Amino acid sequence: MPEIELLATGEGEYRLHDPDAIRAWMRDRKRRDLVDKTTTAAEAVGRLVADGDYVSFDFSSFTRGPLVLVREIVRQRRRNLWYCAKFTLMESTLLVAAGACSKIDVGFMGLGETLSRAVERGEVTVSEWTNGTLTLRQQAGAMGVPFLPTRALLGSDTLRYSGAKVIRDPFTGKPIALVPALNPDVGLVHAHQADIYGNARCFGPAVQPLETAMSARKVIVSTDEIIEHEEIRKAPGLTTIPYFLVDAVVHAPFGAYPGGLPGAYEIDFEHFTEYNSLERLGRLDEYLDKYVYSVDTDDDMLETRVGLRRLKALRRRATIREGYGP
Amino acid sequence: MPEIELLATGEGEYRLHDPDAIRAWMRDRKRRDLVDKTTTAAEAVGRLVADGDYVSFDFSSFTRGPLVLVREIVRQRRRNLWYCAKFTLMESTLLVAAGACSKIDVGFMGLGETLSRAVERGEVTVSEWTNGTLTLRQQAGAMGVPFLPTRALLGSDTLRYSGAKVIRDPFTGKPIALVPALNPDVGLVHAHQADIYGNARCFGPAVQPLETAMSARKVIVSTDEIIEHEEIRKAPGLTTIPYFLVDAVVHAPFGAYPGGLPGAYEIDFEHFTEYNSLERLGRLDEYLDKYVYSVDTDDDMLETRVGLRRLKALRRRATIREGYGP
Amino acid sequence: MTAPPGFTEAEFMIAQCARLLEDQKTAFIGFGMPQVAAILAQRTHAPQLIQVFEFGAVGPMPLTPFVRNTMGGPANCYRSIAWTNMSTIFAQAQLGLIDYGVLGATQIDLFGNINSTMLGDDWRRPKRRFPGSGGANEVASYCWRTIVVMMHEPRRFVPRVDFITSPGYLDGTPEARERAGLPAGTGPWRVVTSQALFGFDEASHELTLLGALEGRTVDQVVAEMGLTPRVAAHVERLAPPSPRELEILRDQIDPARALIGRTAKS
Amino acid sequence: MTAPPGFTEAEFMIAQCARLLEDQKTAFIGFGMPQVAAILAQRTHAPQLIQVFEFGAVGPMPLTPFVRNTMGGPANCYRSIAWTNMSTIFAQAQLGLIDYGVLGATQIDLFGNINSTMLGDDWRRPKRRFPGSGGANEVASYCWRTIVVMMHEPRRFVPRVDFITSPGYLDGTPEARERAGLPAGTGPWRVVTSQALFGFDEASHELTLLGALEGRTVDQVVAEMGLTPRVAAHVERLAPPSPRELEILRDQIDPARALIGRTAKS
Repeated sequence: MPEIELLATGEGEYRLHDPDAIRAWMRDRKRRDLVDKTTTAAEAVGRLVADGDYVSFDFSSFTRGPLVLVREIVRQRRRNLWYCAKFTLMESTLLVAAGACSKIDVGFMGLGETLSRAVERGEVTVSEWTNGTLTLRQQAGAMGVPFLPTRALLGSDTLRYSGAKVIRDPFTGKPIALVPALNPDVGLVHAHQADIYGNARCFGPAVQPLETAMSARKVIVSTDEIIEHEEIRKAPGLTTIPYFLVDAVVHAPFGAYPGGLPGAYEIDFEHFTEYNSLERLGRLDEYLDKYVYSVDTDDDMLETRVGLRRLKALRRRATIREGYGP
Repeated sequence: MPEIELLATGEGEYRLHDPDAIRAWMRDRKRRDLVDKTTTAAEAVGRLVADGDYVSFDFSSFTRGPLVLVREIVRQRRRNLWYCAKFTLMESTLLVAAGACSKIDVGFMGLGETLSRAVERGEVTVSEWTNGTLTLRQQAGAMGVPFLPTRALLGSDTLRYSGAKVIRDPFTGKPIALVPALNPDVGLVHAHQADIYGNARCFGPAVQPLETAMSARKVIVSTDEIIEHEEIRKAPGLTTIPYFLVDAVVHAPFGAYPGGLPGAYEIDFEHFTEYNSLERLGRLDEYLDKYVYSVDTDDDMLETRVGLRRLKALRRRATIREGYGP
Repeated sequence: MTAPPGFTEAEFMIAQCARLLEDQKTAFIGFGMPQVAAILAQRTHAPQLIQVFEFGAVGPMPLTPFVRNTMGGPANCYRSIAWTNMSTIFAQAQLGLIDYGVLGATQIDLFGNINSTMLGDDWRRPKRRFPGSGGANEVASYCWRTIVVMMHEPRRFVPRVDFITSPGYLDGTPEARERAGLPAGTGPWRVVTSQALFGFDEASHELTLLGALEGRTVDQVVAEMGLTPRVAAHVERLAPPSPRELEILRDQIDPARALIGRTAKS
Repeated sequence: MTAPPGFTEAEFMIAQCARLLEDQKTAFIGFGMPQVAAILAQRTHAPQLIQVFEFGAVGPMPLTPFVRNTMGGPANCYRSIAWTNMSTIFAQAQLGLIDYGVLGATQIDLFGNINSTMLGDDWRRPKRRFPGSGGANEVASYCWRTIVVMMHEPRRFVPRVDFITSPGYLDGTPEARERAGLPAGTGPWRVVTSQALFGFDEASHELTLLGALEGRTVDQVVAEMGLTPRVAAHVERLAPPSPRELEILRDQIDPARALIGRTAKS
């Protein structure tokens, strides 16, 4: 039988996802009926995020990120999460500082000493990928295929410490990298709008909200606004994520805080300044206590730690609206 | 060196596209400057469609298809085209009836005796694919990778007469089909709106307008409306195809005729009835003479063969607008 | 045969197919009869049947009357939940999100393999050429339960199709689909004809008569086939279209009788 | 070193990088300094420079003042031509549609390999851990001409990086990138520092000094590097930022001096 050369195999750790196992999950666990999925962040995370889960989120800590859900994961003291840092900054640091995360697929691990030290000390183990290949892995997971090909990674040490394989392409004879499908246990997406069933709309540029939702076994959508289902049916072209992919809908105005939601509110720079200085001083425990542990819910945090005036000012700064709404 | 089993190789004919050759084309031939690309169908087809070219179009003869461009290709007597019948009906028949097309990648070849007889007589040669795998091949072409994997085709004779290969997936050990990238010489897309530079908007469901434009070497966009460039910049989320992929913009109201443009005008059933009866009688020469050869332009055809009243009636029937506009 | 009085063969076929479509499931709907069956299902027992089409419309509530060839148009895609594209919708099917696939077929064989490509023993010189797979190969490969809808005509049922356009149980051996690499646990589930309902034997994967239209005997049904199907221990008596089904089909969905008027050729 | 009077090292670096960006070209823009350089280019000689970002914004005309960490926000993505997503934009880069890639780097070596992952000789026990590739590996792999912008600090220039995060010319042998499977004809094109401009020798693919900031000698430039670069036959004299460049940088783009105020560490 003719064969194809396997030129290299990365040493990085990754979970093997058999598309047939994912298919069975999608058949059995994704509801096709239109049922009200609205719930609280506490209930959604309590039900859908387990210790040891592989967690992915879209899109970043600064822009349309489901920070409300990340904070709830921290609040509920999850442990040993494997985090997909495909375009991450603050939230990976928070998860590691809180002891919630023991593995990171890098991407971009996030800035700051907290993460660097944790990896240097071996408290967190990493696999090397790139923003593009983690995205591609989720695209494979979303397509129900075991891998996708890419011309990235080739020649780099990133490939060596990833889970990619290099084969000789049977069509052109040139080397090509194959990245294994990624099907996170949990996908977290923050949307501009969603109906109660989980049909969600994200506006503006994006990383991959749809593929994050398609590839994940359990999907929580937090949303700044709940809209009528009828609105979805009037403009189906605006639906980013169809309801049958979504397991819980969390109504969370300012859910992306301290990041911004384009067209709705801007980033809270004061907050990031506070965060960064505490991070540099190795005192993120104080930060977590103030913004997560000492408050029961994100709404409490927003009300008592940020305050209406500051939230109002963030909305006031969001003066660019073009393109960020229906 | 470890190897991967090659389990099967299809016998179907296909063009091998080296991603590096496509890359060089995209670097050298796709203009990055914002230049007015509006022109006539005659000039665009004359300049960009050559005998022997591989031609692909989006989306169908009935819905948002660039029929104006297909008619112009027929009018200019192109020969030996290789047609990507990924979701086709009428236009493949017209091309074959006109003697413009000698190869078809099937997909869905199109209905009627004309095509069946042409294949039975060996006047047209075919390769077997499917709507999904032709779409996937163009997606590979659009991604700049030599192939993409799929779990379709497997076990079928369609695979045997396609250009796909089956390998044992090095991750799961299960058989998986690889379909080779498709980079058409010519991509034809009809848009609802476009600016003079080629930034195009398609509304409603779709086959793959973006990937058709990305994968093709030469791209002609016909559009029912030309809009201001400023409108594009006000709502970037509505841009289906960015200008730098587009080589010509043809202003063609009713360019999808006799098909419909969702939200703008409905299908002309009378026309299809006339077409179908002539097709059944083997008299498509009369049809082509009436609607193509005997008129200098599509505008002439619309005016003298269809008439303003009928066009008005087709707009009148387009009463469903929700979701088909900015 | 001629249709029993009061309804056409097509009307029975469509009604019988519609009855198989469960509410609150996703269904990949092919061109023509499957569309009409899905609309009928939505208007009878399955208001939340989520239709998906290969050009990416998800969950529409089609406006009627149904008109052929307007599958991608505003009436058929009316009030959809999402409009995406072919790559995305086939990805969702490949991912296991689509429960049913509903297809027409030119020819089918004992193991549920579908031929819509050609007749003859040499692909390069077909006796008769057909349009090919379209999206049928994907639907038959990816969806959990494939339903085939076709007129009950002898020439359409053959022991072995000349060309496997879309995979059934292939050679019928155990795990044949899985060995080929097709998604596990999929395959043809039901074949609905103008006279009868078939399934597939669990062990042999052979076409098996499950039910016959009221008034049709097993012998009559089998006599009009080009192959000999298995026959279930208990062959169900299939009710003709109900007055309500007929009223919806005739008054709402297809008043022009473009599809529901059809009859089989012997 | 201290900056020559009248402008900072960062201001020179940014201006020099901006000068390299041609009008009417596409450029994949990394986080931070590359953003500021691209905006400066748009406001001087390259009004039609098409910026693209890894989260899918194409062709924006960013509003200023520039604010760090708001790359995905409305001001930076203002008046874009298209908003797509990461898969699509990396696909377009892989397809050869993006002319320039502009990146920062923690460490670079003689062959232009970039390290933004770790220091030390054992990846499992890094002496120092950095954030990793982000999208830099794709940008360095796919874009036709990669421009690296970095402070001119000895520790940033090493004979061989500890870890190749993003590929340069690898081991420098002919066709090394092509043999690895990387797109043909790509690779690092220029390295812009706070003191100098480098290219890569056609034959050896070694870092080559092409120009030095006015007032800096070749010896001074090389003395502050942890490797010995080649030196071009003619080393260009690089003009300091012009009054107009400084005015745009200081008054329009970065009045808070978040980036333009930076200086190198020796």
